[in-house]
Amino acid sequence: MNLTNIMANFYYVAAIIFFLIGLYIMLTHPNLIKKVIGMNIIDSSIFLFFVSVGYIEGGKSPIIENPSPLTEFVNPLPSGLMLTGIVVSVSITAFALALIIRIYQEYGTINVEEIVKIRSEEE
Amino acid sequence: MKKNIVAMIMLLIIGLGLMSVVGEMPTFGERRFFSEEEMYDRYLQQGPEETGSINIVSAIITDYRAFDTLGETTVLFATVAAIYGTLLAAINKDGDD
Amino acid sequence: MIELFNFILLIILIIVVIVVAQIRDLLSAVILFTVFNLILSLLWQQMRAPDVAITEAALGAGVTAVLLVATISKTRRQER
Amino acid sequence: MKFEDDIVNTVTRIILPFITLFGLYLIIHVHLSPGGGFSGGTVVGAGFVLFSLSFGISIQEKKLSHRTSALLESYGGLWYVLLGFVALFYGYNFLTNDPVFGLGQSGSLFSSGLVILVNIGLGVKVASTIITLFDSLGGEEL
Repeated sequence: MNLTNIMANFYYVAAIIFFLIGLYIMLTHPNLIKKVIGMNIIDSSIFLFFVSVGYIEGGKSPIIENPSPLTEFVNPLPSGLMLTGIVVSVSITAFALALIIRIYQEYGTINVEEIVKIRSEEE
Repeated sequence: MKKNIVAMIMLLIIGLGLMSVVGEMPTFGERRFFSEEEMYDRYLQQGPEETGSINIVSAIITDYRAFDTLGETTVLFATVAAIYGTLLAAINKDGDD
Repeated sequence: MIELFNFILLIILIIVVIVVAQIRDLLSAVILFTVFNLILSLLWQQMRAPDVAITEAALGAGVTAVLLVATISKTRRQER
Repeated sequence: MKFEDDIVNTVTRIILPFITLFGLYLIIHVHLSPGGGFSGGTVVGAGFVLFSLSFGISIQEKKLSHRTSALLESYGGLWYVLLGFVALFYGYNFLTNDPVFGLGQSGSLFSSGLVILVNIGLGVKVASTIITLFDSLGGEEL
């Protein structure tokens, strides 16, 4: 493990920290809306990782006004892929929220532990 | 409280594994490793002639990978259909009772 | 200079995420999550990905926050 | 969901045309500047969400009914598939751009045939999706 390399790659380290905190929120909080927020933070960490992989030092954004071989551009492929990923993450969030509203209508709570207690009493 | 400590230890192990991967990765912003590849050169050199769009990102998502975007519109349609199914089923069930 | 600016933005992002993990009020958590997404879109403009920045500011910050607030208004506000 | 406040209503009335115009600009200028069908459609849909937040969903229903929104969403996806099938009639692969649609002068507004046509359909579809999501998740009757 190379320590100076880790210090130079602090974007990747920040992406890993976001991933771990999002996973911590999803694991420990019993509230369902908090779990959805944690899932969104994990998504954002993945986007941060991919976009920072595509960056090139001193590059311009990939809009080619005057074509010349001297100009450097950042890699446009991770940007396009993550543009797709953002829309899919919003779709997943909306469906999860619809399920949460349905659960609240059925059980009267959105706390996982209380839902487990109610279900065990029903049986 | 015990659950939090177990989760912390687990996340620490996962974090150490991921951090070792970062230690082996090439430096941020360096051109040589990630970007000197065929697709990068192809998109940036022949993109404006082949698609007529000088914005390469929109050229990628709606011309080179248009089939991908078609699948994504299907995802959006499926989301709306699933939300209608989830929430309207409750109304119909209440009406029956 | 730009590196220092990005580093400060990342530090702010980490602080905001930790506060989101600790706070008990769900509405405050949603608002802090919106702040997180807006600062993230600023970071992507710094990384020369303006398409992703516009999409994140509109979809991630705007629509997700509106949907979350709509859900909280139908359920319970405090996390218990 | 309704928020009765004079300041919010007045500011919404002033700012709403500009939001919609900016969204349409993002959709139309997809091949020249950052933006595209997803972000522009989202901005247009967010303008409608702002309208229904400040004036109420029932008034927004009069402007754009549920049925129209659902039809727009379905026809947005259908428009995409039909543009793909145009290339099949000329003997090329599905969703081919170059020989089927004219490319035009690179850098002008009327260029890049398939890209701008697809993005108009995408913008309509995404905008109606956002409106439908908000109406179904935040409506009073549900």
